[in-house]
Amino acid sequence: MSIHDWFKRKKLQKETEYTRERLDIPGDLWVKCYKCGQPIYAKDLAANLKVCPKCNYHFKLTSAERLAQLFTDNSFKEINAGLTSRNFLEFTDTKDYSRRIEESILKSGLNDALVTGLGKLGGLEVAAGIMDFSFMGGSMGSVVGEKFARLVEAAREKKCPVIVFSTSGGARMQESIMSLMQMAKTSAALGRLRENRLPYLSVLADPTTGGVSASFAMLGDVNLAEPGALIGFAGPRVIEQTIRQKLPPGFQRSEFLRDHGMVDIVCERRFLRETLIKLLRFFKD
Amino acid sequence: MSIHDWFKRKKLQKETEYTRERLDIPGDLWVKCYKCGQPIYAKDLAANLKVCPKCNYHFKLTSAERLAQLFTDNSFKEINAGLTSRNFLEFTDTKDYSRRIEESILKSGLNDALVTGLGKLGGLEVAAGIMDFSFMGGSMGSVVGEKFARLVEAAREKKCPVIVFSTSGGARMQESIMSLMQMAKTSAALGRLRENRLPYLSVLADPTTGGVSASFAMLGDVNLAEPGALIGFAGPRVIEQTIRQKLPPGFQRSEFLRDHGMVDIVCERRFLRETLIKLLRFFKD
Amino acid sequence: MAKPDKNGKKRLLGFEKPLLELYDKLEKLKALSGSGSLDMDEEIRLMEKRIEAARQEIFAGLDPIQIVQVARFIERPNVREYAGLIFDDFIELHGDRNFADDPALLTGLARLDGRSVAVIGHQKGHTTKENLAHNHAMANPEGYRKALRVMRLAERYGKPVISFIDTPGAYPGLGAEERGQAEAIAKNLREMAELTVPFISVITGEGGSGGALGIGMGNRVLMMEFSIYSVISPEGCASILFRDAARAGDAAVAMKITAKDLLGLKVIDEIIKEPVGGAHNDPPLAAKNIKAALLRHLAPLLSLSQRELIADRYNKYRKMGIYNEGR
Amino acid sequence: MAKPDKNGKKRLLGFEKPLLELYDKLEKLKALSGSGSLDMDEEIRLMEKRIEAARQEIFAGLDPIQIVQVARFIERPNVREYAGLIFDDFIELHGDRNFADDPALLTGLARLDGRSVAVIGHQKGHTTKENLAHNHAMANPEGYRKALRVMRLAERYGKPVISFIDTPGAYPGLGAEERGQAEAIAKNLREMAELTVPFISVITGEGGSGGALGIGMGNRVLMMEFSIYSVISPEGCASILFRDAARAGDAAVAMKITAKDLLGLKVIDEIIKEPVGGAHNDPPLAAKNIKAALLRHLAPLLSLSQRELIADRYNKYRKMGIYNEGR
Ligand SMILES: [Zn+2]
Ligand SMILES: [Zn+2]
Repeated sequence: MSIHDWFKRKKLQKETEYTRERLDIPGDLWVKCYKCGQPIYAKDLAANLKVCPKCNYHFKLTSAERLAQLFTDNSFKEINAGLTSRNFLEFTDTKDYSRRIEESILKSGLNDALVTGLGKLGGLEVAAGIMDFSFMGGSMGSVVGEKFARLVEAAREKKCPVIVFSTSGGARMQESIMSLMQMAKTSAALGRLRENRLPYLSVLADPTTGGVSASFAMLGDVNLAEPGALIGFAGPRVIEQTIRQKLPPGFQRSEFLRDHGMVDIVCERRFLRETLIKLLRFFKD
Repeated sequence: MSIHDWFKRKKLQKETEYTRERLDIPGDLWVKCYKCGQPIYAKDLAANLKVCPKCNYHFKLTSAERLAQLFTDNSFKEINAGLTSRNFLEFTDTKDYSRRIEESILKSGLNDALVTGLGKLGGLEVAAGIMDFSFMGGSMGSVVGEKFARLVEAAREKKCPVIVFSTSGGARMQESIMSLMQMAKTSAALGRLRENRLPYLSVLADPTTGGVSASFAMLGDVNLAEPGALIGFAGPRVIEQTIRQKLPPGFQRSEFLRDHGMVDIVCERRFLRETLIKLLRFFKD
Repeated sequence: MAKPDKNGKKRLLGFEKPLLELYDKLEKLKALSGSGSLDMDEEIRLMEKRIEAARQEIFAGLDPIQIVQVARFIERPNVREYAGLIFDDFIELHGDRNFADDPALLTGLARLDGRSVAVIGHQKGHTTKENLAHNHAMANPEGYRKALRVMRLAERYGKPVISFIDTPGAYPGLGAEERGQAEAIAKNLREMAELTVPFISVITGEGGSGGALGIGMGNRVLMMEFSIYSVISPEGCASILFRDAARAGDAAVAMKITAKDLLGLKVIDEIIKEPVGGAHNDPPLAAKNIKAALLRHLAPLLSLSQRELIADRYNKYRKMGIYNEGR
Repeated sequence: MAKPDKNGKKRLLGFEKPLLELYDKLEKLKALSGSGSLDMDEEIRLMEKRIEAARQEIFAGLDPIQIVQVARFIERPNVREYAGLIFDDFIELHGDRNFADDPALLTGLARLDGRSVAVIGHQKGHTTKENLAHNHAMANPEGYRKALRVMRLAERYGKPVISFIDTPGAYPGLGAEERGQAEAIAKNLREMAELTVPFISVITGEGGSGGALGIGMGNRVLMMEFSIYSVISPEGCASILFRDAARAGDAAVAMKITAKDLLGLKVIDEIIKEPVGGAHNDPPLAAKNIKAALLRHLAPLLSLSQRELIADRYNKYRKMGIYNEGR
């Protein structure tokens, strides 16, 4: 997928960002940075791993982009790609959930918000899961939970570590209680992995909130976060409504979470792959 | 020992209390409460378990008084009573440590600051340790550590729970590094007890600070504290010197520790015995 | 607590208004009976029966949003009351041994029919003042960490854990975020999955999202007849998904949040019957029903090994989810 | 870092003043050599040797309070520097997953001669600003909890733990008390005793009381030649026990706080030799000595089973204490 396609899709996708302005594209070749507002030549942005060369803002990555950055040897083989969501509650809000699923599949080219598979990183086998915010805001429903659980099972079978990149607005509300149960299911899967003493590295990307943050995203043996990512249980708006005041700058960002003891490493994207490999090697011995 | 003797000894013992005035005895029969300043008839005080009937202030108890209140059936049999401290560093501050030990033994009628033994509480066998503040401020040296470790070993042999009443100003500085090592020794003993899944109940009495608070006193499966007891790692004076301001009222008191999550139960002395028995029965099933 | 108080209104739910007229009549009958020499006991009993029947009829036909009202009713028994009614020798344990004692979550040790168990539950109050003191049962991270500490204590000594769920959700406050609300809940989920002792969760009122699940991963999950369990409040769902806050009623229906719905989805294992008019009308009877259910579900769990208990729980949650397998 | 900087004074300890004159002469020789055509390399080398010899003599005769000065010297290598010199691939891990990341205590993962280990240590700085940022290596409870978290992480994957001790003590602050300094240290002691992996502690500078012990319960405890380990600072001891703050020197003697004293008391297992003039005169050499000692002590521990490792540690601390058995 070209960066151009990506921006087209970006416009369609529901933006859950909080303080930043929506992306404003002055033309096909130029991108305006969310954070510093500077125009960036699209090719430069892509070459820089989608990090603003001027202010270091880390743009969101699709799962495809993340996979390309990570598995540079093309070793990643997807598993359980066929699973799709079902409107088992016959849920309709402003739109029928079935239609929402269909449209999201068409728009994103993905079957749901989590891509899972096996691959090699620095020569070491890993089971990897990559969430995609462009599929219904990376929300977790039955498919995300099931693919996560199967990924962990695959890792236990292969006796290899698990790496998961999270980015999610939270629960897939159209699946109601069943989306909540995925928190239990994914966390229980990680409990088993831990019993088997297989490492789990969690990478938190912008944004990771709600049910995903309060389950598998926070449970890494090592939690890594990309700089400036919004990470939290409650969304900033909800908190502001609760406490009736503006939140301080930097609140719920990666660096804040590191300083408050929840994130081990805030890692710039350009160092992410090598850091993951170092960690994998550490656990491998 | 009579209450009268106790107060005589009390005058001799180094007072580490912080904000309260020294005990002022207007006569043999009347005692002035530390906290409310009201005179109390000594017999009333003793009958009330040494708790001020007017303001609920919990007076310090000697180990003998504690034992009498706890093991009402006289079932307590002391073990390792003969151990005494040694001036192995030939330490002399304002007084030779050997002389200090001798004097403390004479004054307190105890061989060191911890009395240990086996007894029955509510029909259940327990290994019990009772610290005595009147022996060099309940400071922990080699003897306290050794007796504690042996008490835990006795409990492991008998497969019975351990209850320890702490009251201590901290490390026995005259034993220098060896007093510090008792923190490691006693905590390691509790680690073993835990591995054996034998319960440990810790009762914190006024005051419990320094090395004792930072080792066995805080490690109860259940931590109980008498009301208003001073409990902390650093002494209030040290903290005030560090932060250069007065401490808020109630700071480092039992209720403060409960509110800050460190103490499970603040238990009035009159309910202490039955609460301990309830807890013992809970763990016994 | 079974009947409305003197002025009769405070303890009635909105949809119970039809009962008001009957209660008025009852009051009048009682006044009549008390004042004169005429014995009207028979009439009073009859009126009481009519009230009972009317209440039964009302509660038999509650729609989801009305059940939400019952589940949240301020008169509903809270965990401390249930702890006193269901168990013997309840001893509260405070604190997470870490940061604070969270008054929004009660933990302690107790005996269930002679057997030692640990008790954990969200703590609501019956007055505004009480609810403020308990932060409306919205726990901070230290609440979840306290719960975990007590679960592990129970585990160390092989004692079953019983949790009572009744919360609008985990507290979405500044301090809660600073101290890792997400981490605290996530860790509880993983650790609950690995508990080596029998674990039963009872939803007694509001089962509010991650805040409920954070202490609710039992081997068995039971729900009181008029309790709810959902990923978001009906009001939240209406305003976010339906973009119309007034449509909470529709949201309550669509989300399938009642005990009956959740039994159908196999998210819960059993519905515990409530007294007529809801648990608050007869807390001892409600407690009796809970106790009976606990004992019934505990019995088979007690015969499982540690490994089997974990497997039982793992399999339970592993199965949850409905999706298309696809190609 | 091995020699004083240009103006030569900053990096000298008080008792090294006799060296000043020699350094002055060295400077002059260098200036002379640089300015003219006369080759004075020989003379310079000679003077350097004289300085070395003088330093060696001074350090061979240090009394305890002078060793205290070396142990606390602001130029002394800190844990981050040692981590870089002793290990490969050091990755810092932040945070206790609970409340905060304590900058007074560094934790991370690294490789020691190809083997994965966890690294833990008190973090001092070389400037006032750095020391403020690291709270003078006085950890808060979250520091001890971070250390425990990383120890447990190491334990889960069977990796040895290496701790570096260099602190005046645990921080005696208001927040530290609120958040349970005593509990944090106590818990670490118990958990360190039960660690199922090899664990070696190295006292590199100040071993200050419970704050040092809180990460220092290794199977082996090693001490740098000019480090100290004590239950209270000499100054504290002097003012409390001797009632004369000026008698810190006497206190330092009486308390037996030097590596030699503690080896005699069997509280430590080995003294690691420092470069002439102390570790700060040649950090790479100091690190090399530490590394050699670590590898030497690690080897036998690696062949022990989990059970044996715990027993080894338990027995070590169980034996500590000197008393009369009495009747
Ligand atoms: Zn930018
Ligand atoms: Zn009084």
